This record gives sequence, structure tokens and C-alpha cells, in this order.
Amino acid sequence: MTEKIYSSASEALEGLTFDGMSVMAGGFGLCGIPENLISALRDSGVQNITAISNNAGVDGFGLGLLLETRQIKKMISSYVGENKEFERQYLAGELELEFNPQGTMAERIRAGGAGIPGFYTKTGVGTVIAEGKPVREFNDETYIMETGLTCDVALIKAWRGDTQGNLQFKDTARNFNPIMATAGKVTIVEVDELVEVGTFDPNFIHTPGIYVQRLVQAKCEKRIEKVTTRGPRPVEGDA
Amino acid sequence: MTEKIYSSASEALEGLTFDGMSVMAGGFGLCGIPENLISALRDSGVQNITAISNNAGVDGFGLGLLLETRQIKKMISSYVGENKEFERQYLAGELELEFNPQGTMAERIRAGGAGIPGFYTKTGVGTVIAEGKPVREFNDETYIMETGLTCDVALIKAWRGDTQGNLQFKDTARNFNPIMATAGKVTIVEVDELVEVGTFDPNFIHTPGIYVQRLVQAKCEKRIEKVTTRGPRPVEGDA
Amino acid sequence: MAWTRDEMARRAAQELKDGFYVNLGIGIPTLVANYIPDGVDVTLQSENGMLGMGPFPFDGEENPDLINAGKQTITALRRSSYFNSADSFAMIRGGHIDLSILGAMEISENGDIANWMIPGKMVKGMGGAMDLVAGVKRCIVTMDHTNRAGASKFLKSCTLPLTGQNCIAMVITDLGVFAREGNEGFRVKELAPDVTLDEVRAKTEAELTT
Amino acid sequence: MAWTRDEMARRAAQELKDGFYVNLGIGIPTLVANYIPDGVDVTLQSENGMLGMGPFPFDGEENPDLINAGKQTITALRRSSYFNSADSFAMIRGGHIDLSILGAMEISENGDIANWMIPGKMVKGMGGAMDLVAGVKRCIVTMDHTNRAGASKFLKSCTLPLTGQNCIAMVITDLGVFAREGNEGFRVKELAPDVTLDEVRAKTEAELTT
Repeated sequence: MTEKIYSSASEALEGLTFDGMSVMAGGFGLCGIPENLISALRDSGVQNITAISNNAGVDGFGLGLLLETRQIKKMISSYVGENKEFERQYLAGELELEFNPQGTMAERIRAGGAGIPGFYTKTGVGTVIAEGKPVREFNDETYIMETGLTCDVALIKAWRGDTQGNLQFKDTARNFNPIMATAGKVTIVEVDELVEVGTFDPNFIHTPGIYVQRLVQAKCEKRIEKVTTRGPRPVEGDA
Repeated sequence: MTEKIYSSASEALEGLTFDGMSVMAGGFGLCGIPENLISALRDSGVQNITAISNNAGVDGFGLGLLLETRQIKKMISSYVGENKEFERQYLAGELELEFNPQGTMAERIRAGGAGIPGFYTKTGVGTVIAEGKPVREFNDETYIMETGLTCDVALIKAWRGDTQGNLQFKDTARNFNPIMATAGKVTIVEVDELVEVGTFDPNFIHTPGIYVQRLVQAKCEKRIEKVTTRGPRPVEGDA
Repeated sequence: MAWTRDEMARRAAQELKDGFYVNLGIGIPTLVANYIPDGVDVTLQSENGMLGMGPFPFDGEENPDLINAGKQTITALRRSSYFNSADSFAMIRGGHIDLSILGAMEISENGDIANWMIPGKMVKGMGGAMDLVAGVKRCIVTMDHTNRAGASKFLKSCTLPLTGQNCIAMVITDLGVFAREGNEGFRVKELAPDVTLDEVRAKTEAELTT
Repeated sequence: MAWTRDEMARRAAQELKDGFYVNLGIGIPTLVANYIPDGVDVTLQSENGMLGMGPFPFDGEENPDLINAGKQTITALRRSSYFNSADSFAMIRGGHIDLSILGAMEISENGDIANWMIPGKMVKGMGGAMDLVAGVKRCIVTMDHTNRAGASKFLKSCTLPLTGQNCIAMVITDLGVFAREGNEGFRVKELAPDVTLDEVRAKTEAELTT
């Protein structure tokens, strides 16, 4: 059996990086991002990356690391609000930026992985997003065509993975990860827990191993962007 | 909270049937078909159904029941090989039939549920399936456009469901069921087991309750179409 | 007396019906969750991949793997389910969400909404807003009736780049409630206490019927 | 001496590589699973929604919820996973399956395949065949070289309605192995024992190179 398990994030990236490559990185905000693979990608020194990710990390964390080192040439995202260095590079014209509505972006990635080169959506009709895109009427309503999106390497964060590459995701850290796993020419996954094959109930595998070429177990910091609470837990016995 | 639980399959269908209605029925072969809901639909006496289902059941079981009573006007399927009554009605011109490649059919249903009115696929290019369909080139390859598919009522078979309508499916009985659940104006589900809300790990719910309007617990016969075995289990101790 | 933010949220909450699946935007819409009427059971969707959003966690019980679309830590409920981003927007785009309540910079009399960019300023992106207004069955906007300079935000046509066309069914401002059916214009449905129709008309560029 | 069905399956199994994900059609392709070479680990996909198909169950251990695409009862393996039909064909259409081995009624010299209908006969449908030949990375056909009447099934162009265009990379018949690269024609790669090139040419309408 071809071995999918790698011993470190940088080893998992070996031989796959090249100037001008396209990279998808899972995550929503800082939740469910492949922290270790992003760091390893920075350390690889690869240049002119097209990064496809819902957000751009924050200063000094997540994709912010690759912005600091100017390794990213272009970003395809839906929202980039939390990153000063991003803003600086963008306003200085050093960084290309393509905004996609979040649902359009998710569907483009899913379509890319599913062999669907184009689909129609109502999202963005009558807005700047529709400019230059083919249009078609269905049942007297106007829709625009969006295209499938794939990438050279997809960087994925999962909760647990088995030695066959079957994956499970945790809570809302799932987000873009399972669909990006289908859209990479090569898909590399970092997991909190690496388990033996047979550990998972086959009914509850989110990503079948067919989509995973390389897998590494790695510890994540899991930084929280906006800690929000409702106060202290009431002491037992209180009303 | 609006009550989703019904006490019988026929009660669950009440008020939803009308002449000329379109119905999706989950299942692949006889595996994962909504047996009780199909029987209840037959008993409702509704006529001129357009039935969307991968197969057409067998004589006397599954959708075969509705063919016997001539309640189906048109079928949209990918394969209908196992049903004599179907063949008779079709050859006599009593039944309309639209073949879809299985993957195109699955994707059309998924698209219908996801608000996507059309998408492009390579499946069927250069075949009779492509006739009359819009064509588009992507990266110098030809693709045909297929449309999203929805229905008036989707009949679904799930393994377990909770009182909020969250569903889990079992093994390959999953098949078309989860996607059809998203494509019904009204979706009715029969489950082997009805459980309290909170029973499922929220990470492992196949169909969120938002897609389920009515739910009924019902006993299934689960007929097997082609029992295939490799012989008796070796007695323990044998080599 | 014009409504406060909380009063606007309370009024918006009256639009929730039992059994609804609802997506709430950031700002006033978030406050709506505090005013869900008794006996009305509502399931909140978060477009980053969750149905059945619970309240914020207690101090020290934050789960980094569990956030809402505003990136705040939240909790789950017994009914909750998680799904990926494509499935989440399939739910939104496919019209399965009953109601979305969101904020706006401008609304036009034909139901257009602008709430994602101001030309000349740093653009942060539309996130899921364009998908929500295009996909959800019914969209309600809560916003101040005028901007800080006193100019109407309720216009004949939006001056800012649109988020969506002909998609807003109701606008709840500090001055009142304005509703439209199908492709019609907005009708004055309610006024905040002591707010007069004249005041509303003076502060509204859009054509309003009564 | 022409190959038997099992010999054809054994030869087809030589095309399996370690780590491959493979979809096997009905008939001779099903037999391929019996001849997977030692040291080659292959995961079988079943398009009704399973990866990691196991063998048939023991007598009395059939699970009605667990069948393959031919509707036969099967079993699961430790590596197995289940998914819905849309996800299954996303896997196929997206080019994630390395190899499909399937039967055919006719193959043409430009790689077209016809295997789903005979005009005038009751048509049962194409099932997943059109999706497989259009989506899988590499498609291999196993079939008898001629029909019962002795006429070639390996043609200049198919006479039956097509399942797919320019999608077959290799044909394994009882007489030999025929392969093509990209858009080229088929080349004779191997002959069954004692089968001569002359015999093959006599039984083949398609242009073959050697």
C-alpha cells in the first residue's frame, strides 16, 4: 500500500512547491486552518502563490504569515477584513485580490472537485460580481455563470485521519476543508489525531481517503479570533 | 415547535398529493427505498405521477406497486431493467421514460436542492443524451448543460431520525436519499428508528432537519434483489 | 420617539414564526436572538456551517473549533448539526432558509440593497451577504433611517455598489416598519411612537405608500 | 489459443497499480477483483456510494442495506466509507478514480464505446456507464473480440448509440491487448498464446498498428 503518512508538515510539502503555484487553504477566519502546513509553505520560500482561502488570516498568523513574507501574489477570498498587512499590500498595488461571494466560492471549489467546469447562480446578479460573466435565463429569472475552481495543492486541516486518509472534521472547523480536499491536484492534510484504519464508522467519514494524498499529524495552536462569552458559569445551586 | 412527527405513512402524505404531481423516491435498486411511503402513495390513488427515481422497483415491490396501478405517467431514471410491467407499459406507449446518466441525475437533484438551475458536464457528450442540450467549451473541451431538478414531494428512507428531522443513513442505503431530501418542496421521511433530539453527535448528521418537513417511523421489509454470497462461513478452527 | 437598536431588534423578532430557520447578520440583527417571542421555536443558521446556533459560551469554555459567521465563539444545542461551506450555501441558495435579517448601508424603493462596499475605502469583501440576499426566502433589513449626516439611507435607487437586486421584503428602521409584496414599492406599515408620517417622508428619498 | 474470461480478467488485473482507486463494471470486469497481483493494494469503488468494497458475505450474513452497483449483497472492509450518489459521481466525474474496467458491445478505433443500448430492443438505461467513461482517468474495456455471429466488435466506428467518445485507452479481448495514447489509434500490445496477428487483423475492422 502506498504510504500516505508523513512525519512533518515540511516533509509533506516536499517536491510539490513551485513558483506561481495555486494553493487552497481551508478554514473560516482562524477556525480550522492548516496552521502547520501554512508555516511549512512559508519556510519553503516558494514565491508568487495564488492563494484561495475564504479569509487571509490575521497579522502574524495563518495566511498572514505568507503575506508578511510577500509570497502571495494573488488572493481569491470572500472577506479579508482582519489583516493590516493585507490592507497595506493591497492598497499599494502589491497584491491582486479577487472577491467571490462566499457561497459562490464554496460552490466553485465543490464544482472544481466534482468535474463541473461551470454552473449558474442567482448570487451577484445585478452587482459588480456579474460583470463580464455569461448570463442565462431559467424560468424567466436571470442567472450568471461561475466556473469550477481547482488548485495545485490543497492544504487541509482535519480533526482525525486514519492511515488510509479517511477524515473527520470537528464542529465548524469543517467549513471549506472537505470541499477543498476534493479540488487539489494534490491534497495534503494535517490532523489533530492520526488513528488506525478501521477506527471510524464508515457511515461517518466526512472525506474518503481517495481525496487525500499526504497526511501529517501536527499540533495546532488554534488561536481564537474573537473570544466572546456570556460571563462566568453560574455556580451550582444558584437560581 | 412545529411538530414534524406523523403516526403513519398515509397520514404523513395527507394534503400533499395531487394529480400530475412530481415525486422523487430515494433508493438504489431495492436498497434504501421508502417502502411505506410508496405504498401509502399508491393507496392515496393519486394519478399521473412523474416519478424521479434511479430505478423503477421490481414487479410488486417499490415503485413497481405504482406501475401496477398505472399511477405513474412518466419516469426519470438511469436504469429500469428489473421490471416486466414497466417494460410492458413502456413498449405499449403507456409510460413516458426519460433516461438520465446516473451521475447526471444525482447532480441534477443536488443542483435542484442547492438553487443551481444549470451546470455543465462532460457526461453524455457525443451521445443521444446531448441532443438538444446547450453546449459550451471550457479549456478546449466540450461540455453539455444539464438542469437542476426539484419535485413536489420527496419520499425518503433514512436509518434514524430525531424529532427535529435530523437524519442518518445506513451503508449504501444512503444513495439518492440525502440529495432528494434537499430537492422536495415538501420532504417526507420514513425511518427505521425515531430518536430524541440530542441523540446524534452534531458532527455526524447526514441530513440536517431543515430539509425534513414530515417524519414517520415505519417497519421496512428490506427485500434483497440479488442475494449473493461466497458460501458458508468457515467453521472456527478450520484453516 | 425613534426606536432604539434593541427596540428595532424586538420589532424584527415579531417576524419570526414557529419552526423558522433563520440567518441573522451582524449588528442589530444579532440582537434579534434576544427577543424571540415565547412559544416561537426558531433554529439559527450560521453560514460557516452550522444549524442550531447556541448562545455564547461561559467564560473559559470557549471552543476554538466552534465559531459563528462573525467569528465569535459560540456553543451548540441538542438539535445542532455541522456541515461544510458548500452544503451551507446550498441550504441558503436553495431557498431553504425561511428568513434572513441583515443590516444595510442603503436600500432602494425596488428592494435593492447595498451593504458591502464604499468606493474609495478599503473593501473587505462581501462574505456571504450576496448569497444570502439572493437565496433566502425572505430578507428583512434593520438599519438607521438616515446616516450620521442626516441623509436618507432609504433611496430611490442605491448609490453604493449593490449587494443584491429586488430582494428586500421589509425594512425596519428607527422610525418604523416598511414592507413590500412581490415587485411593488414599500408601504408604511408601522411608525415608531410619536414618529409622524411627515417626519418619515422628510427623511425618506424612496417613494412610500401608506 | 484465445483467452478465457478468467484469463482476460487476469490480464486486466495487471493494469492495477498499488494505491489505485478502481471501479469495476459487471461481467468480466467483476472477475478482475479475483486476480489483483500480490503486493498491489487497490480500493474498489461502487458508484451507488461506497469506497472499499469487500467480498460477498457468507451465507445468511447478507445486509439489505449494503449492495454494490450490480445490486448484489457485499461486505465492508476496515477502510470503507459510504457517501451519497452525488458525492459518488463527483468522485467519478472529477477524475478521482484512477481506473475503470468495463464491458462493451462495440469499440471504435478512436476510442468510442457503445455498451448501453441496441435500437429496437428494450432499453434498460445507461446507469452510471456514461459518467464513468467520461470521468474516470483511464478506461479499459474487456470484451470478446467478435460477436456470436463472428463479426468484429472492434470497429472503425461504432454502429450502436455511443456511451462515450474518445474515452477508451485499452481494449483487452480474448485475442489480445490493444492500447492507445491520447488521440492516437490502437496499437497491438500483446497477443493471446498462439493467436496470430493475421487472425487478429481478420477479426478486427478497426485500424491497428503494431
